[in-house]
Amino acid sequence: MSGADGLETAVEDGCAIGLVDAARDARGLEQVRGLLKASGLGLDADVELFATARDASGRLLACLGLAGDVVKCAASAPEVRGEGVTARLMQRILDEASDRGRTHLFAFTRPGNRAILEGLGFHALAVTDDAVLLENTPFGLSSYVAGLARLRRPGRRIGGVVLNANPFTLGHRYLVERAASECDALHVFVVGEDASAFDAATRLRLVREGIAGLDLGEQVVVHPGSRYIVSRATFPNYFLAREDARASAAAGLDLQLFRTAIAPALGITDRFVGTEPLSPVTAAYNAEMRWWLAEAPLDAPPIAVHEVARLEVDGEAVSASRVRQGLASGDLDAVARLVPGPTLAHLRSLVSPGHRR
Amino acid sequence: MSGWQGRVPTDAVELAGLVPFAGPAPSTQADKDARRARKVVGSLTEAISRSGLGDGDTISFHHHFREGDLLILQVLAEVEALGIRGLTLASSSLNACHGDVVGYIERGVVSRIYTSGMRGTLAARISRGGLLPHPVQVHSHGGRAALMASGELRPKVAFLGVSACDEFGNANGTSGASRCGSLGYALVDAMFAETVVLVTEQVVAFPNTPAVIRQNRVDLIVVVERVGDPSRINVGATRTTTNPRDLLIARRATDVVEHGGFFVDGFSIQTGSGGAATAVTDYLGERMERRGVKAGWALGGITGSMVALHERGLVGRLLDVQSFDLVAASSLERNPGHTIVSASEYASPAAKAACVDELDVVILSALEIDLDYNVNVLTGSDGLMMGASGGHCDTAAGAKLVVVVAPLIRTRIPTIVERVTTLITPGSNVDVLVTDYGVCVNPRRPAVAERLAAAGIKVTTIEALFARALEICGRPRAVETTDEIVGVVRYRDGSVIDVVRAVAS
Amino acid sequence: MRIEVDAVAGTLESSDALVRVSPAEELRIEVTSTVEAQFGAEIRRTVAEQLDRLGVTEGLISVQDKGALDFVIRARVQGAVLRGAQARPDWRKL
Amino acid sequence: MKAKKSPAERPSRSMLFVPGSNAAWLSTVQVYGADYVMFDLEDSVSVREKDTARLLVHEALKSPVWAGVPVVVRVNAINTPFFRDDLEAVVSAGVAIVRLPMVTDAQMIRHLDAELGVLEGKYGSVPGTTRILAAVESASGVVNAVAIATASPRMMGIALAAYDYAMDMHTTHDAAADESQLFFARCAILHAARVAKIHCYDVIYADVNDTEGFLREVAVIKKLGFDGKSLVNPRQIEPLHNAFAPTPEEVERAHRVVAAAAEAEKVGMGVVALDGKMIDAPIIAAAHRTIRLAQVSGVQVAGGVR
Repeated sequence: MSGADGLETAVEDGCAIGLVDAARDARGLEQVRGLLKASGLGLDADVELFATARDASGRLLACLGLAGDVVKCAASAPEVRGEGVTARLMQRILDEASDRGRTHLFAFTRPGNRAILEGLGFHALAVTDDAVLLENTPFGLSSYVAGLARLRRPGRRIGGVVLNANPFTLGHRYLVERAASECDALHVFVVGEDASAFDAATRLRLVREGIAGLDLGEQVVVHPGSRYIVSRATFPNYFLAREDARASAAAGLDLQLFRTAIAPALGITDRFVGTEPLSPVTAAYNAEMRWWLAEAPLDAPPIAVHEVARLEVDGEAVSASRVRQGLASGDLDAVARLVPGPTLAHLRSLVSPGHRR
Repeated sequence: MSGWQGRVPTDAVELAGLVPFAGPAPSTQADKDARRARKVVGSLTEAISRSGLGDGDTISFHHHFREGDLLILQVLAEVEALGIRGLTLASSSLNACHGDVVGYIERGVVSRIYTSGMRGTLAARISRGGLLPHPVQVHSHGGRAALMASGELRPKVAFLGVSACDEFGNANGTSGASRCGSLGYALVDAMFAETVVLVTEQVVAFPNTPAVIRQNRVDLIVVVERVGDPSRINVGATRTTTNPRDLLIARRATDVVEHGGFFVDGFSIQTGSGGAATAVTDYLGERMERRGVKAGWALGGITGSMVALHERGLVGRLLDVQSFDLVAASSLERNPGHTIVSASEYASPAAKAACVDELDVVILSALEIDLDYNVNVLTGSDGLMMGASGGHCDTAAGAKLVVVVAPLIRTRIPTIVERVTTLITPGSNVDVLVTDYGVCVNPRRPAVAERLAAAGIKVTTIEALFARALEICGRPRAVETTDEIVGVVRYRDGSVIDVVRAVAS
Repeated sequence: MRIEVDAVAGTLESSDALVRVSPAEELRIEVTSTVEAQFGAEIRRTVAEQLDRLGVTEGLISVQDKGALDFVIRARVQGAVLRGAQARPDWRKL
Repeated sequence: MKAKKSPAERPSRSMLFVPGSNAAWLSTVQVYGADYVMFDLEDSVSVREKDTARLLVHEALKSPVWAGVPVVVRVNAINTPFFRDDLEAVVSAGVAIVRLPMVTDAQMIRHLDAELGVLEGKYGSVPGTTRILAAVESASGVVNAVAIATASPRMMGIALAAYDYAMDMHTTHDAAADESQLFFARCAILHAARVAKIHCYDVIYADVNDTEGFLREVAVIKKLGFDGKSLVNPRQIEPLHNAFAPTPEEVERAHRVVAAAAEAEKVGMGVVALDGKMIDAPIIAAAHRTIRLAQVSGVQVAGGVR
């Protein structure tokens, strides 16, 4: 028997669960924007779909968004507060996510919703005044941290650096060199999100090859990126095209995770970051880093923060965006002075794959 | 000499010990503002100061607004601001909306509580222990009136929230914007409190008749913006149900009422609160029409569905101690057959006469019931307080047929247990248990069992239902408690029938 | 039976349970339940026994129970494990 | 092995559909007093849940919650990839009745019959005790109804399913509208059921809130002689059972017929007479059916239910 045979799965609280595809349902998306606005929330551009609850007349009562593997943008009209509707919205989101091959999910919401989400199988990772980050497994962070601990290096002073390295430049190498020189060992994390010009695997390879040239050997460990460090879950603003000078980078969750989970696993005592002339979001990130890593009263040892002055070439700070601009304008000679060998070789392969000029 | 002097032979022996007339007292009534200012004060703070409330005193409230109450927290804020501490809070009941009372306990403003029940964060926090210096005294509605009559519970100040009253203090709960209907519980406070403060949203012209709380009991009147949100009166306990399980239970309970032996012209009934209990009222109307039987009167928490039966001429009188929804509240105003009874007249064992003693049939719910038919409506099987004694033990003591309705299982938690976590109503008062898995009759009432069997109603035993529940759910672990007593359950005669111990975290 | 991939079975609705499994070198079981006080121990016993019958000795097993009866918990553990191991059920041994 | 009552003894007015993927319904629905509960693995279960629903139904059948309650499981159609696994899941759990959808001819029943025999052997069920309920949903199914109904000793019932039948007949099925387009199909499967002496179940009535429409349809199928109807919500059980309950007068008369027959047998009279009219075997059989129906419907007869 095919087709709807009218089997009615009783909807106790009277509202029907539906879906709004952000890319194709403009009208539905507008309704969601209105509901979010009524709860004082914005509609993040990266949300692919919304699970929605509507009453018999079709009026939107509640919504829950999915952006990649992050559940966010939750809002509900006052009369449907409570776990009943949220459970069914979350169930629909879990189904849609598993259809897209994603079972390990994060949730990013206001601290007030923490209890409801913990009732839906989520576990809190970090909390700030205006946001809480959770994941839908009790083992996610603990397994990742256990894996990191196996790469622990001995030493009193252990450094940490997080690079997007898009691509890896002489500036990054200088930062790594300076950091390594001040520590017994250095852990370099390469951002894992594939949201940059160069994909994560390429960026990781160029960082490894670039650092190999410094023959620091076992003293430097290069880690691939993860969901727990500068990812769409822990630091969404970094990936949203919001380059306006934000008052705060809202990086509290990411930095809190670094200090309370990642650093203790590797014994990291110091964090190194380049001063940031160009990107306001990263500059705001550095400012918050001092508060969350060194000063904030958390039950994890504080981490010293060192801002290393940018390497300069031709009187100008070396930065990945400068390299990308040079690449875009085809000026490989200018680029060659800014990047180490392996990166240059990769860039050349991009510009004229067949024949070398 | 002016007209009245020189008439009284002061030395006459017949007048020994009497005081001669010394002229008319100066009238305070002449000045309209003075007359108005006699009782009406400008703020809650002023009312509290003028009431003479001091450390260690008792303040009392009514819970007619249920989840919509806004008064208790307003008063506690002012009391704290005045630095008064160590109070006994005696509200007729406490609800989930009173979660912030926890803070007032922690800061020493409240150190003792008398209530009929509690739920939500306040109840959970108290159930975990280590908060209150004295255990909560949990009484029934009738029991509260008896405690006041005995003097154990004698509020220094009663703060009674009403939607409107006149400047003498006449209030009725059916006038003004935030109508809550009956004021049955408030009447007891107005009767026994040393000082009665009416907290109203509106002062209307004198006389505000019909007056339920009357001018002679009111000392002070203060106007505030809001005392309660009537739209939240029927949140939770009394929503009529469409859940097929509750409808199945309600239909079976109606069969029991019809064939239990008391379904005769003029019978009296109380259907209580809870999804299945209110649905019984609707089914009962059909049976009464089909069998041509009319009820003489209905008692208790009155619901819209009971008002409907009254208006269809199927129920003669409605005696209302508490209106469970706004339909009942407005019916009080327009139906002369629908009148208010005080909590004392409703169910107090100390009253000269209590309606429950005249009651034929009562439908009650249960969180737990054990193999001796003892009922618990206060604590969940996880040990947390989440209900209320209410009129349960009062009506069970008085009524001739006591029918408890409950689902056998609530998401894997069996309602039938070997021994109730907390005893509210003794099994000897309970006659029939109706569940979605079957009906069973207390062995002490063979006559009822025979009547049901004769009417073709399948009757099983509570042990069989208990076994079926365990077969389906598995055996739940008993709640682990510490030695700390956090609650004392007072039976309706004031005696201690059980204690509630803190839940081991 | 070895868990090869992350897998989920069940729902968050009342009277159901959501079970999630992931591959790992050791066996860790984590249960949260709305009826923890009354049935927490029994649920853990059911989960452990069901994993044993399925021959699962390694994996990260998390159960989010919403008052599900025993047979539901069994079925949801089986569902997650079989999906995680990408295997077919042996109806005799479940 | 659970003793399986023969269909004749069980009242079979209501068959309540329950989605096999809904844990809450599978945990609670046995209280509503439907004559049969049908766990569905077919249309109410999404493709994503086919494997987990199968496991849920298997464990439900083995659990004490459903011990002793007659359960039907609707498996997926023969030509689907789910059929074999569904069958094995339920036979290994001791299911009483398998409902097969999309049946078009007797060959499908013989194929299912053989498969059940193999599985009963493999899992130690008493051979032949797993019964079959065939759902007919197409023109060919309706036309082959008698062959289908008599295709196996396992057959206990035949049912009509409206939506797919209507589509196959290039018409639509609107529950509330007049039912003439189903008339032929209903009569066809009804006759097949009577020929095969098995039960006959009518289509579902999808709009749970439309009680009048439901009762109108129930009156039609009762008049035609159907034994029962598939239901989609517990709220439909009682109206259906009330509609099928015999009136007190019918029950009264049935008792007198049975008494007269017993009396005649005692004195060895071949012909039974009541109020001057001859009473033959079908009338006596009908009287027994009425009495059995009265007992389960709780119909009051003077002096209580006998």
